[in-house]
Amino acid sequence: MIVLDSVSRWYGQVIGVNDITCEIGPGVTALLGQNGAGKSTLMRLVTGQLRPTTGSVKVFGLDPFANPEVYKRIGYCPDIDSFPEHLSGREFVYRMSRLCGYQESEAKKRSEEAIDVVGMSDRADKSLKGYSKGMRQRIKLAQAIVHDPDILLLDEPLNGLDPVGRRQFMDVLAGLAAKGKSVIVSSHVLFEVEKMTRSLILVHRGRLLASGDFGTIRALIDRHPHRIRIETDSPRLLAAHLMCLPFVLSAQIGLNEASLEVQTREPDKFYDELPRLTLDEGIAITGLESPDNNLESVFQYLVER
Amino acid sequence: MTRFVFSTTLRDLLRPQRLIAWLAVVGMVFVISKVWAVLAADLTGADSFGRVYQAVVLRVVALASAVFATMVLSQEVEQQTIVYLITRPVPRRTLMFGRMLAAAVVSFGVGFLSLFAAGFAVLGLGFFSSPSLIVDVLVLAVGVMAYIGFFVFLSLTISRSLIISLLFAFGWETFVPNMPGDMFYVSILTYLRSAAPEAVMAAGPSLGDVITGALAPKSVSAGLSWVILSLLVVGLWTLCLWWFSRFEYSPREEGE
Amino acid sequence: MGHQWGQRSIWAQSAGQRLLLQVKIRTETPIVMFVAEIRNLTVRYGQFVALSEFSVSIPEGCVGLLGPNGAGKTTLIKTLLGFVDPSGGGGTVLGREVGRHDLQIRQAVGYMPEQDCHIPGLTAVQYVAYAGELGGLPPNQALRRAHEVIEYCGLGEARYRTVETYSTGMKQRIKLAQALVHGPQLLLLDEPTNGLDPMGREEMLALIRSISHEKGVNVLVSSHLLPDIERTCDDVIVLMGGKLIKQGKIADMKRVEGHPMDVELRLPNEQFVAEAEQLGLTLDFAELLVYRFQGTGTIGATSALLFEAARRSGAQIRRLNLAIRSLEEAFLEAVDV
Amino acid sequence: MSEPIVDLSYRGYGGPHLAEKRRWLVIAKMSWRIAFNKKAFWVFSGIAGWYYLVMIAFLYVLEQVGIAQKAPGLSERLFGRLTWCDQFLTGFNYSQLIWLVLGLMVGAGAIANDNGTNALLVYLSKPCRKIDYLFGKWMGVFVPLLVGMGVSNVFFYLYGVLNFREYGFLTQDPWLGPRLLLMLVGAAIFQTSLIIGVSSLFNKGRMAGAAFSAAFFLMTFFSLLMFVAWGVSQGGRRGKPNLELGSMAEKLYYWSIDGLQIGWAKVVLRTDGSAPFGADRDMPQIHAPPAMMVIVPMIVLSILGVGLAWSRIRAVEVVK
Repeated sequence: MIVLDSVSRWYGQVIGVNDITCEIGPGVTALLGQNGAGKSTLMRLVTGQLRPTTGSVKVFGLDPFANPEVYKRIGYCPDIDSFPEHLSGREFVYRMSRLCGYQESEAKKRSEEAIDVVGMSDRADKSLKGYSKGMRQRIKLAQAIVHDPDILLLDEPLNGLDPVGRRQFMDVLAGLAAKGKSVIVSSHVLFEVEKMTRSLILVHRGRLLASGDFGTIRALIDRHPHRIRIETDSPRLLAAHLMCLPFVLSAQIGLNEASLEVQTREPDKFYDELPRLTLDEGIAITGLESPDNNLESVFQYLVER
Repeated sequence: MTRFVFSTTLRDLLRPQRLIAWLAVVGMVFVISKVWAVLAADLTGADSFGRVYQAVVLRVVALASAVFATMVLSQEVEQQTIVYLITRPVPRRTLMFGRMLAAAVVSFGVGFLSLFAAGFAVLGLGFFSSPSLIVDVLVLAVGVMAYIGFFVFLSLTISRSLIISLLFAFGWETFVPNMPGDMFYVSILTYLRSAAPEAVMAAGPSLGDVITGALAPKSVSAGLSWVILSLLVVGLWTLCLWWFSRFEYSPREEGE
Repeated sequence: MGHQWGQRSIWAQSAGQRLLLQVKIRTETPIVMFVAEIRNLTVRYGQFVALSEFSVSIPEGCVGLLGPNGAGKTTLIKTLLGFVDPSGGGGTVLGREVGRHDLQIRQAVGYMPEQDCHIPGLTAVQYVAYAGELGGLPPNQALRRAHEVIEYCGLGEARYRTVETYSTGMKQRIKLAQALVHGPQLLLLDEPTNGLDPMGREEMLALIRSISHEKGVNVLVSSHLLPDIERTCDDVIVLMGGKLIKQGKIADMKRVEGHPMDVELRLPNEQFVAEAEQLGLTLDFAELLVYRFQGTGTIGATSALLFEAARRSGAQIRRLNLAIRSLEEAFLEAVDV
Repeated sequence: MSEPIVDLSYRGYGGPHLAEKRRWLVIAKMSWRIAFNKKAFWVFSGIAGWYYLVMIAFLYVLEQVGIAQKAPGLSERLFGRLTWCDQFLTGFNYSQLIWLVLGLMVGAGAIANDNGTNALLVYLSKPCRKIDYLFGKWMGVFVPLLVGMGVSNVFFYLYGVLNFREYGFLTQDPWLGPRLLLMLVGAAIFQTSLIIGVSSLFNKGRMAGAAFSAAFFLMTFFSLLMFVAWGVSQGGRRGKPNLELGSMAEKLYYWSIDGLQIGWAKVVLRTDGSAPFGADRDMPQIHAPPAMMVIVPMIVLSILGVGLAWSRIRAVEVVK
């Protein structure tokens, strides 16, 4: 759906995005990066608000800059917080759907639907000036999905939503992705992104750092071998056994003498060994987890270089 | 689609507190014309109305055009709500044309009201029967279109262009028509004044003349100024439409 | 453009004084078991009732404040700050009566608001020192304290830049600095990790943790990001529709009755479930790759059985731990969604 | 006595706390510090006295010429015709514009910039009440404005006391000093309240400054128009003065910010003013307005300005 071919973009001498080549297909993709790493620039390039200085951006095969054909199938939820304050939420979404080319009745129906999906139907008539951060965010999401787009670009979509709202909206996104739409979420809240998707695009200081499935990326980070923590009542005995396995690099006894942290390059072989150890050698293992097998640690390992 | 853009922008521009502000301006026009009529009692009714028309009504039209021109685009860009407009499946030409038209109509409304206020203050009821009324209104309309075209173009190219537009409307348009030599060709007011039917009596250079910019009685022939004005309007409007489609108007975060 | 304060060197003059101060033990603030006690408080904005007959006693240490939008969290924070004179009931904050000693309350409380706010046109040091003077510090102490707090909040190298040039992350830290400068006993943080990138989030959480533990500062954190609360707070207060619906230690909330075990496999494997059930384990529920089994014996016995089932079915166990409810599940259950 | 490695993590503040009174002084002192550190502030307060400088130079040259040509009568004849309070009045009139710039530089952003960056939340979350904030900001603008106005006047007054005593500087009107002070304080209070009122309406100092100067110039334009009308009504070329128009124009002349201030100065100095540099004594001047016609609107507008600022300072409880 979206193809970026060695795209770069500068604002004067400030680096926006530097030579990024990637492809984004259907399903939920997470766009991650620190503040000012180029996430918003990438979003604006794909939504056709900016022209790339070099390279080309193709959405559905077309150049998205100011191109109504592309905008018919793109929904964009910006990260800015400003609205036409004098309008009410309902009026704003209605006006946005009319601008999408729908006639009076069709636009009314669609905007009601969108407002209902984001759970604002009872509060949509108040003027936007008095809205709380969460309500403004819901209205922004409503205007992004009002014309049922095939691509949905969301910048910090869950910002300001309370846990109930977050859970509801994640289900909505999952539903859209299931229908084959392409949803791109740019967010800083990694443990939420982790629940939504496994495929990510990581941008750092304008460069593309990683893209693809988060599991495979984790495996490739050889600088940080897999850390696995095992809770057992006899850590030293277990450590002795593990050390003679070829693929175990190091073992560290936990401070409370009840846990053991092991580093290994081939996690698969290691996990297959465990049943044999605990059953045949009789070492009780009461807990097993990999502390750095989450998006936050992957993000930290990749960015800290 | 243009009709929808036009009507929504019109509704935005005619919000209550803005209306009150502009009605106050029209009231001031009435007061100033009244004072003018009392002060310059020696001039005949038509002449003093001619002066007031050039000095006050055309200035108010320029002021209204400058203010509403910024609301066409630069206010949206400054408040970052432009992102909702440019990511809609609406060609940018239509978006711009609808919004400029709405701004022009509102400015013309203000100009029209102040024309009537001034005429009523100076000529009393006789004003409605004066022959040149229709031509005055036409000059007003073309003047608004020209000013809106020019000020919107300024707002497209320069950020925070309101101050520069006002400087043009009050500074440039006051001094350039008075300058010796051919500078007066470069100001919209010259063409508006020469298109207007009121003959400018070459009275002695009193303070009033300086203010109304009627010092240099040189003027362009009425026909030529109509041609130039319409060229200006068409030229500036197409330039604005092309410019808005061509360049980027996405809000810049301070972080990037 | 260094700060233009009085030119005499601050450090030398007050160095001696500082040592003296530390020895002087502050006795005038009452020793208080609860940081704040609110007794059936009603607060009304016009006809909208934000809090009705609301009572809570906020324990010491780091407390999380949870609740959906419009639950009255912000109103409670404002009451603690003495901004609101209640239409019914009352309460004490740090031993001072709400509604009567508002100024004394604000002297002992630091507030980090959710919205962006700073005093324009000042460098970071000037701004924090000014906030200190507003908080009741004498001028020479305010500047010394400002440097110290800015250093602590990690803005050491950007202390002479004006706040307008700060990024979102740095703006959050300077907000924390201005709340800490006058040495409050109670720190109110409203969405402290809002808009921070992962690095910034991690550092902010570490800052909150180190302030709230054994430093004599009680912290009340109101946030929508429950994992953040989980990492920093020990107690939690849950509000809904202006009412207190749950309060207690986070550890208690996360415990699941009985002690079922969660198992995550590398690939879905039906045979593993069959084998486990055959060995006497009951399957509570299964979600994607995670299965929750309820065993009869000790934890050790249950996990041994699980490994046995894995060996028989050739499945690979990737994660095995005592089932705990995340705070989010506990919260969603409390507000019964 | 303390551990070898100092624990640099957070520690509480052990120092003394001041009582929760007089927070407005903290706010005012900050505003003064910002205002007085601006070089432009001192430049403008110097320029505001340009009339006095020209006056001093003129009189100095005259004296030297008188001495050089040993025609002692020359300077006595001219000095004799000078009424000193008129010179202060003229100086006051001519520096109105520069004081506007001074006032906006110090005060336009006082509350406007705070509104823009939501600073009220910081102020009010400290033990500082709304009245402290408003009074602090008001004093923060009033004192620098008064100093800005006073610098040139005090300088000329002292110069006069030193050099022009024999020309009746002190004897002509013994109360000249206190009157000057009253004139400056009154004008400063009036202008500060207006600026604070306008500043609280906007979110950016620049916008507040632009709005205030727009209103100021519109009214000055109106006063100029009235001045012209008054001139015409004196029957310039055609001889017959139109008295009815003249009195109306005279009254309307004071209907602007600087008109009110000039009226206030005339009322306090009890003079109608005279042509600058003591030339052409019998040229008619606009008569001083009746005291109430100036004092009442000034008081009303000041209260209006401060009241507007007070209503615009939202109580934090309302902040959603």
